[in-house]
Order: sequence, then C-alpha cells, then structure tokens
Amino acid sequence: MTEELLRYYRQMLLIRRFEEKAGQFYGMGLIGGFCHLYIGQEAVVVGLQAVLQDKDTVITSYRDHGHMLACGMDPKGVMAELMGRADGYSKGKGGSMHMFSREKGFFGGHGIVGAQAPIGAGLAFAHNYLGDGGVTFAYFGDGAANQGQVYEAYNMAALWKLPVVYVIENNRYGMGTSVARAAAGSELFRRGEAYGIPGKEVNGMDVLEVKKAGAKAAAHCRAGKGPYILEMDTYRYRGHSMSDPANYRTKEEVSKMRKENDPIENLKKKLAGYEEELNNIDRQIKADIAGAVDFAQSSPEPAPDQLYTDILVEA
Amino acid sequence: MTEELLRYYRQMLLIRRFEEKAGQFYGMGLIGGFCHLYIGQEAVVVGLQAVLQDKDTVITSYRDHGHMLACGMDPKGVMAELMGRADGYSKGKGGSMHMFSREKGFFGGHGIVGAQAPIGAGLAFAHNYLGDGGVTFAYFGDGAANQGQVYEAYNMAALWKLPVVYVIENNRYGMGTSVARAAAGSELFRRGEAYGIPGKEVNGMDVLEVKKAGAKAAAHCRAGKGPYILEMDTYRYRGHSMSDPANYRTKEEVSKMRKENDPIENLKKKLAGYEEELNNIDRQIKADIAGAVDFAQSSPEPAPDQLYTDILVEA
Amino acid sequence: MLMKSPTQTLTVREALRDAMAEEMRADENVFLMGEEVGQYQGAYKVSQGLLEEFGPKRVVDSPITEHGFTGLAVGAAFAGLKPIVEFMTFNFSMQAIDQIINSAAKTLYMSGGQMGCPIVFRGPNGAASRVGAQHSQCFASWYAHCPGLKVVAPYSGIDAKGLLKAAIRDPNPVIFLEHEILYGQSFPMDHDSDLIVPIGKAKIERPGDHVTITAYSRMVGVSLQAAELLAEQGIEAEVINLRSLRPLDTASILDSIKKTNRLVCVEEGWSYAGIGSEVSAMVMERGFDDLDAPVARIASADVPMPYAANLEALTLPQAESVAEAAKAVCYR
Amino acid sequence: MLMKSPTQTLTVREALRDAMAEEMRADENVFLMGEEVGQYQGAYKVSQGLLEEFGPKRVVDSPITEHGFTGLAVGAAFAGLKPIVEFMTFNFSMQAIDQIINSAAKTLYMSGGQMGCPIVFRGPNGAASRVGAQHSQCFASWYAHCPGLKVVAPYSGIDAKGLLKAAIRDPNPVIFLEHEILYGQSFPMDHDSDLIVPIGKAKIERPGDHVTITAYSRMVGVSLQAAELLAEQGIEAEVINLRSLRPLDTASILDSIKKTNRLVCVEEGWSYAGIGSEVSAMVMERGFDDLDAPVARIASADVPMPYAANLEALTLPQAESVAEAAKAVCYR
Ligand SMILES: Cc1ncc(C[n+]2csc(CCOP(=O)(O)OP(=O)(O)O)c2C)c(N)n1
Ligand SMILES: Cc1ncc(C[n+]2csc(CCOP(=O)(O)OP(=O)(O)O)c2C)c(N)n1
Ligand SMILES: [Mg+2]
Ligand SMILES: [Mg+2]
Repeated sequence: MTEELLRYYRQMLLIRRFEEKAGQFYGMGLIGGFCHLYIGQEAVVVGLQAVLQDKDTVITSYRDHGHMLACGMDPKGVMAELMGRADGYSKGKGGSMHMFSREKGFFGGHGIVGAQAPIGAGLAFAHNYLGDGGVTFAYFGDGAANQGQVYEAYNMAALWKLPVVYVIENNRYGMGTSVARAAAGSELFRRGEAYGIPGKEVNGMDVLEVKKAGAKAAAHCRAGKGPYILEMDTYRYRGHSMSDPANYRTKEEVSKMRKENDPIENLKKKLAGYEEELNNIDRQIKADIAGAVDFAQSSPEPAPDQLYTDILVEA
Repeated sequence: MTEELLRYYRQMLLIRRFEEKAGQFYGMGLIGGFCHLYIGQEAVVVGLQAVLQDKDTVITSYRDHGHMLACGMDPKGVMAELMGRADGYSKGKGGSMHMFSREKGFFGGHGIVGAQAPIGAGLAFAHNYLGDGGVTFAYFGDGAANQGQVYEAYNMAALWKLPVVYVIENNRYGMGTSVARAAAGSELFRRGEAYGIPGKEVNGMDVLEVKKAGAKAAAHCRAGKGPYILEMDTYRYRGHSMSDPANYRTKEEVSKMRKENDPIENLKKKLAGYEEELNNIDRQIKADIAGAVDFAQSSPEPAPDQLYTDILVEA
Repeated sequence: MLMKSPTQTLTVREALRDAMAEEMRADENVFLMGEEVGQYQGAYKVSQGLLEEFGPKRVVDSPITEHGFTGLAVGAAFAGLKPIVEFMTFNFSMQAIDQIINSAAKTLYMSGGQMGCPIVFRGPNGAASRVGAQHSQCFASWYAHCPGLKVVAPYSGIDAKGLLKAAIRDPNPVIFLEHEILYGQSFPMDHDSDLIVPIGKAKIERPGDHVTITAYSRMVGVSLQAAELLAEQGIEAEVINLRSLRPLDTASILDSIKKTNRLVCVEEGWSYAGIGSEVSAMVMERGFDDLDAPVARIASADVPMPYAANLEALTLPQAESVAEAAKAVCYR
Repeated sequence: MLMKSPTQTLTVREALRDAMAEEMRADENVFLMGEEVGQYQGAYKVSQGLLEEFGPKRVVDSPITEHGFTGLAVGAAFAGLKPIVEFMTFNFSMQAIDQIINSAAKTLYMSGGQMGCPIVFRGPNGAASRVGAQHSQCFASWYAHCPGLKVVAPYSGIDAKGLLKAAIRDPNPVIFLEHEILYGQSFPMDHDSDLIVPIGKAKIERPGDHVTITAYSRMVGVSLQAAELLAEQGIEAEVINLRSLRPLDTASILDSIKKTNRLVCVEEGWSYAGIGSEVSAMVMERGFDDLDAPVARIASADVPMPYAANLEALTLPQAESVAEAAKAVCYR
C-alpha cells in the first residue's frame, strides 16, 4: 500500500514539476501558442491510470501534459515537443495540444473542444471489433460537456455497448465560464442516464477515491456492459491557458482550494513517516525534469524539409 | 365541445386528403424530389395547434405539409409550391421541404435533420428578447432526437429559460431504422431531465390527449419556467419519402395501426350522431383540395429571371 | 448477388458495391458505417447485400448523428481499422466536417507521422433531381482545398470500382464523391478483382485536337455530349475526366493544352473558388504560353439550388452551354 | 471606455468594439452572442466593456456549443433580431457550418425571399502565432464559395470599424473574418459615427504602375511591406486591399491590371481553390488581353499549420516572397 501511495505521489509530483517548468518556459518565450497547464488536477489522471491494463487506450483534450506523463510517455519528448523541436513526440509539428504515443496507448491531444468524445468511442469500437479486451478512457472538461457530439457519442456508446469510460474533469470553469453559467443542471454525471449510462460523481482531488471509482467503471466496461461516466470534481490552479487574467474567480477561491484540497499535499500527509522516500522522489523528479529540459534544449529545430513530410502516408 | 371536435376533425381530414393528393401527384410526376407525407400523424399537430396563441411560432422538419395546413397556411400556396410554381409559398424555389409563412408564424420546413431544434430555440430566444409572450413549438422526429445539436439546444433553452416546447414526433422509425436500433434508452422524453427540462410521453394518436398535454407544456413556458419536452407516440402510414420500400416493418404492423389507432377514425367515433356535419366537412374539404389543385396547376412556372433573385436582400 | 455479373456492363451502384465487397473480403478490418447502410441496403441501395454477407459487425447502421459517427470512425481508424463512412449525401457531411478536417486530415501531420487515418468518406455529392438547396451542394472544392485529404470523383463504372478500391486501400483519408444521378447508369465493366484506378491520375475520355474540356463526376458525361455536338461542327474536343481532384493530375491537363491551346473547365458546383478556378489558375501559372484563348469556366449558376424544374435546369451546366463555351474559346 | 479616444489612432480591437457598441446603441435588436464575450470581455478582448454597457440580455455568454448557438442565433435572426455571433476563432465555425450554409445562407432563396437572416458571424480567422494546425485555418475561400453569404475581411482599423458597421446593418448573413495578429495593431481612425465602409468595394492601399498585388486581411500589411521592398528596386506596386471577398470587386482589380498588366494574388490560406485561384481565373476570363505575364499566386504552403517556429514561418507568405513573385511577373 505504501509502495502504491509513493508511486502515485511520484507520478503526481512529476506532472506538477513538469507543468511548473512548462509555465516558466512559456514565460521565457521558449514555448509558444497555447499551453494549458494541468496543475491541481493531477489526482484524476494518476488515479485512473492505476487501473489501466495493457490494451487500454487514453484520449483527452489540449490539457494533455499530465495525461501523457501518466501514460508513461517520456518527459524528454514531451518537453521537446513543447519547444517545437525535432525530437518532440510530434517532431515539433504538433506542440502542446497535439502529441500522441501509439506505444503507450495515448491517442492525443485534441484541440477542438469535445472532439475526443466520439473519437474515444471509436477507439472503444475498435477494442470491441478487434476483441482485444481493451477499455478506452476518454477525458473531457465541464465546458466540453455541453457539446452536442458528446451526446452523439453517449448514444452510440450505449447502443453498441462500447467499452469506454467518459471522464469529465469538472474543474469548475471552461475558460472563464463557471459550470453554473454554462450547463443547465449541475450534475453532469447524470447526463448519460437517459441513455442508460451509469454515472458517478467522484472527489477528483483524492487519488485513492479516483482509483476506486475508476476500477468500478473499468470493470463495468470489461464486463461488456457498455460505457460509464465519471465526473471528477477537481480544480485547476492556473489560468485556462497562459494569457488568462482569471478575474472570473477570486484569489481566495484558488488559495483555499490549494490549501485544503491539494491532491499532492493530501497524499503527502498520508505518507507521514516516509520523509526520506519522499525526499528521494523529489530529488529524482528534479533530475528527471532537468534531464528533459537538457534534452529538449539540445534538440534542433525540425529541418526545413520536414515542412512537406507527414501530410500523407506514402501509399 | 362538439364544435371543437368537429374543428379538429376538419383540420385532420384536410391534412389527410391533401397528403393523399400530394402522394398521387408525386406518382404522376407533378411533384419532384422528396415528398414526405404526414398521414397518420395528423392528431399531433392539430392537437397542439389548438393551444397556440397569437404570437406563438412553429418550426418543423421536411415532413411539414401538415404543420403548414394546421398553421392556417393556404392549401393553394402549399400545393403550388409542391408543384414548383410561381404562386407557391416559396415562389417555386423551395419545394416540399422548404416553405414558410411569417404571417402564420410558421418558420419552415427544414431539410437537415435536427437543425430546427436550435433554430427553434432561437425563435424562443426572440420571444423572450422582444417580450412578446410567444411560445415556440419546435417539432422533430425520433431519428432527429439523436442529433447532438438537439442537446445543445436543450442546454441553452434550459439555461436561459426559453419558452420552447420541443415536440418529438416519435413515429417509431427514422427512415428504415426503428427507435430501438437508433436510440439508447427508449424514453426520449427523459433526455432533457438532466438539464432540468420536464418531459412527458403522450398518446399522439388522440387529438384530445395531445391538446391537453400541449396546454400544460405551453402554460409551463408562458409562466417563464423554460422549455418542455413532449414525446408524441404516433405512426406514419406511408413510406419515409416516396421511394421507400418499407420492408423494415410488416404490412400487418401498419394495417393494425390504421385499424386500431387512426386519429381521424377514432375522433369520428366520438362524433356519432353528427353524420351530417361530418359529411359537410368531407364535401368542403374535397372542394378545398380541388381548389388547391386548380390553383396550383394554373400557376405558371417561375420566370427564368427568378433564378437570380432572393439570393440576397437588397440592402 | 455479389457474384460477378454475367453481362459486360454494370451500373455505378453495383460497381461501388462490388468494390466494397471485394475489399471487405480481402481485409477484415474494413467495415462500412452510415445511416441505413445495413438493413435498408443503403438509402440509394449502394450497399445492397453487404449486411447479408458481412453481418452487423462490419455493416453498421448508425443513428442520425453525422458528427458523432464520423468522429467514431476516425477514432477507429486511428486504432487501426479501415472504416468506410457513407454519408447519405455529402450535404450532411457539413455536420461532420470538423472531424473530417481537424481530426482525419490534420492528425498525421500534427503527430509527426505517427497517427495515420485510413478512412474513406463516400456518398452522393452535388445535385440530385429537384431536391432543393439543402440537398444539392457540391463539396468538391471545399475538400480539395485542404491538405491531408485525397479527393476523388468517379464518373464511370470502372472509375467507381477502381477508385473506390484504391481509396479503401489507401492509408490516408479519402473523400469519395459519388453522384446520385450516375448510380443507375450502366458502363462497361472490367471484372478483374484487382482492378485499381490509381488516385492522382486523370483519364482522357475522348481525344481531340481543338479544345480541352476538363470535368469530373456527372459533368464528364455532359462534356462528352458536348463533344458530340462540337464534332458535328468540326471541332474535336479532348475530354479529360479528372477523376482525382486532390492530388490534381496537372501534367495531363498541361499536356493536353500543349496540343489544343484551349481549355474549358466544367463542374456542377459553384464557380467561385471552385475546381475550375483552381485549374484555370494553375494553367495560368504553368501553361500560359500554350494558351491561345483564356480558359473558360462553366459551373452551376451562382445560386442556392432552386426546386422548380425549369429553374433547376437553368442552374446546372448543360451540354449546349459547354459546347458554346468550347466554341467561344475556339473563336467560333 | 467606450468614448471616442482622444488620440487619432485606434487598435483594430478597439475599432471592432466601437463598431459593435455604436450599432448596438442605434438598434435595440442588435445583440452579441458567443463564448466568453461577456464577463471575460472576449477571449481576445474584442468585446471589452460591452457587457457593462448593454447588460446580459444583449451580450450573451454562450456555452461551448458552436452548432447550437449558431442555430439559435439564426432562429433569432429569422424572428427579426440582428445577432452578431462571435466565434472564438473561425476554426470552431466548422462545427456550426451547416447552420451557416444550410440555414443562414440558403433560406432566403428557399423561401422565395420571405425569410431574411440579418446576422454577422465574426471572429479571428487564419493563422495566429504558433497555435498549430487545428487553430490556424483560413476559411475565406470556403465561405466565399457560397451564394447567399457576404464575406468580408478587414485589414485596417477603418476597415474593421466601417465594414463591421456595414455588416451589422446589412440584412443578409455576413461572414466577417478578423485576424488575431491585427487586433493589437494601431491605425489612424476616422471618428465619424456614421463611418461605413461599403461591402463589395476594394481599396487601393498604395497606387503603383508596375504590378498589382491583391490581398486581404493581414496579408495587406505584408503586401505593403513587399511594396516597400519593391520600391527600393524601382518597382512601383499597386496594392489592392480586397476588403470584400463575396461580392468581389472585380472592377477594381481589372482596372488596376489595365494599368499594370501584371498581378500577384496574396493570401494566407491554402492555395488550392483559394481566393487567389478565383481572382486569377476571373482575370483570365475578363482581363486576359491586359496581362503581360501570368497571374501569380502566393499563399500558405500546402500543409496543415506546423507548430515549430521555423516551420510556421516557412508556411506563411512573407514580404520577401511576395516581392519575389512581383519581380518575377515583371520579368526582373
Ligand atoms: C469547438 C471549440 N470551441 C472553442 C474552443 C476554445 N476553447 C478551448 S478550451 C475552452 C474551454 C474548455 O473548457 P473545459 O471543457 O471545461 O476544459 P478545461 O479547459 O477546463 O480543461 C475553449 C472555449 C475550442 N478549442 N474548440
Ligand atoms: C443531417 C441529416 N442527416 C440525414 C438526413 C437524411 N434523412 C432525412 S429524413 C431522415 C430520417 C429522420 O427520421 P425522424 O427524425 O424520425 O423523422 P421522420 O422522418 O420519421 O418524420 C434522414 C436520415 C438529413 N436530411 N439530414
Ligand atoms: Mg473546465
Ligand atoms: Mg421518425
């Protein structure tokens, strides 16, 4: 059990430190365009990733760095991509929002709000078609939960009993719009009910609760009962992207959340007595991040002739 | 009360006879393209139209002849449009699926399945904005009920308390696909629940039950409580459009429905003793249809220069 | 029903069905999805018999949710399956176009080559008969505008079968633009089960020395009729069936105008930024010195499609107007 | 904040805001709807201050449901309101494009002139900086392809304000293509509150005798820079800011090439069936005899937009490449 908790601690801390570095690099102009940090939400993906099996697949939105790291993708390649370098996961062509790893079962990284819901159903469709026993975890935000294609996906997933867990990361805001101002009916997890999809609200700031709920959802899918919806109550500490003035919420709201509900701090409390291990982890992660940064910074920009490759697969 | 029943009888019969004529003309090549008949579903629009008030608005799909006649649009103009003539409601440019009458509060006639759901929300938005007290009746089919934009419309309508009654005309099939094969969860009226929208299933073959349910829904809207969903159990006797082989259902199913549930026949039973009035109505409708046919057939084709008008409003 | 027909001709509808059936037999990961493709046998009966042969796992009737089932199919393609997505008509692909462009077409590039999307989007495109403005749009130039897609538009039965088989085998997203009015037309058929018409190559349907006419889909037939009219007046038109719109076979067009020095581009869609505009601009850039007359475009009238029979006929290019344009560029 | 600025220049962002504010003051039925247009003051701060002045009835924050709120706005327009719909970027208009084309653009025609749709769709279009393939597409040629719409693309502050006011007053659906990179740029401003820039007219931004350059939106600025480079080498370029893409001011273009006999069409979108293709094909048809060289097109590289800074720069037209093309058509 301690082993397990230490593992979650390490994974969550890796995400947090990585994101802090990404934020810093953005400020220095080393990362361009959009950069959506996951800080505060770490318990969600780490808790769910703990129940994944070999063939399972993951898909999410543009707020994807945490998901990639939790999937086991190398921080080096992620950081290189953020900096638009040739050794990035997308050879520098994708950037923050668009990375993928077939090997790790990570199917992106999607910039169009809600698009991953039907695509995720498609991954699950393929699991069924191929009979490989895999389950898809498709993440989207509270804001995305109002997109029509989500309900098209719910309907098909339920109709065809596709093994997909829809994870709504309800961090209370879609950009500057609170859930109450965007969604009629605050219980997003209930929006699958009329399609026959069970839904559950989960404390997304507690990695163990997340894991427990995830295990139940995945078991439902693996038993051939079709999709499942998990609504994770969570919170993002940082702005929506890097240029967000964040005056749609108070500083107090944010700092209260950080102080009382931080997933990493709360887990740390459960690990009292393991200070040495925690320190080791901290050190290791520091080194990992430094390694990722070195790797990324020494990776070259993509060669100019890369402009015209990867548009089509050569038949 | 008898007065009222006779009125409904007349309206339903007008629709039926009109549609029979349209079907016949289609077979003769006088109507082209698509032609979706409403036969069997007459009680729905007639029952609901009975609760409409002055400022209310109506919008529906391509299966729209019945709605137009119930809104009080002239059979002459509808028939002329079906035949692509200059005196049709759309000057011959729209055809069966695309007619409108601002004067009668009828906003079409839409060929894209589901499109009328958000457009209907927009009509209701305008009722609120202008404060005119109107309610919008937006009709769509069971097949359309799986379109994502319907749920986008539900969400906004509920969020902003728009006065719109969504009428799902569940005639059991979307083209050749039965509800069970297209929709997860058969209770379409419940699909607004998670958005806080009340929904009700109604016997759509009984004009009085339809009217009763419609009155309740409209009152809900007029009271400022936002949208309402009515799922009308109904049935179309004819094929989806004119070229439908209809082998997705048995002949027995259709004839049983006609025999046991026909909205016009059932109403007629309630009007036992009024044979003379009924006969007068029959005669009158026969004359009306003949008049519409004459009008349409003597209307010219649109002039060639009409090709380039009505593309833009001249500013 | 899925056997080789004993006759030497097939309808385009049958050719399309045979192409799908053959590729589905050859590759288990190919499946067909769309509205009414299964039990109903296809809204236009293109998938006749496929459900019977391949079962509901591989012939999937979808709800009316274009955006959703397109996204689902794209996800399945990312995961290694090879979906054929039927749009009942391409008009409804507008509801799904974000998934087609932003997910199917761009992801390979955004992933640095990792995330291929082998998928075919097919269905009738352009004007059927009397179905009005919302059901008659031609999407050729919209799709051909976008890198990351291939776009083809067959005319004959051989085109239909050979190009569809090529599209299904292609590891990229292919937009396959059929035409409702061609479905029932019969053409000679080559029954080689490895009949492949390569994407990216045009076909000279009729050779001629005096003027080149480019067209795709149903307008190839109209252009061939025009060529007949022209021949009666001593003008020999070379009719090029473009077949592939992206990539465009620019070499075939340029070669032809080297000979004819005159070009008319025919299409059924709107003219503004249409396929004809592209061909004309391309020839401007790369064949200017070969031109003895300005390239002419013949296209739909610049209006939403009207319903009335007489106005519809005025909207669409007719053999006579194509012939007129060809005569004009020949200064006759 | 909504008062006339005492300075003589305004940013494009302010110009757009002022246009909306003035028209909303003048007509109660004008309202603004979109994601983050209210409390957040606009994702790119274009609607700064409007919620404060006009309240939530007229500045409506919508959920992230492009298809839905577009359809809703179209319905409101049918009912007599005059919606301004902001797309956070036009990339997201793809989700809504069916309502834009099939409902907003075609209904007037389908209703024989009964059902007008006075609506403006606006937001940033084309490439911002480093936002990758899904957020950088230019939709100019797609929309301009379709009858029933007007399509405009302002460059300067006067364009922005005057065209937006014209668009809001126009009884038709208008696609109003802004550019994120221009938002912060300052231009001289004419503070006449009846400043209207008529839709359908181009503007000669810089006169010149040797070569014509057409451009729209940000590429007007790039073309003006190119003209500076050319002037240093003794070539005087006439830069035409198209302003309106549908209708296109063909007369201004044809007049200019009567003088210069040479044309380069510049745009930020893809070339295939782009605005440049249309202009080139149109000139081919109507100005062939005035041309001393083939019309050249300068456009985005034919790729989804890459993220890496160096590749992005290679993708987009630069002043140098425009100047090169202009020199080439001058045979220099
Ligand atoms: C279709 C579409 N509309 C709008 C946007 C712009 N946008 C990007 S993220 C975002 C907010 C999404 O909020 P939510 O789903 O709650 O996810 P979160 O950012 O909170 O993780 C918006 C509006 C987009 N990328 N795609
Ligand atoms: C977006 C879209 N997809 C597909 C179609 C083709 N289509 C027209 S009607 C129809 C069936 C609709 O069924 P339903 O909503 O139940 O209405 P009904 O025809 O039964 O009245 C289909 C698939 C269309 N017009 N628009
Ligand atoms: Mg959120
Ligand atoms: Mg139905």
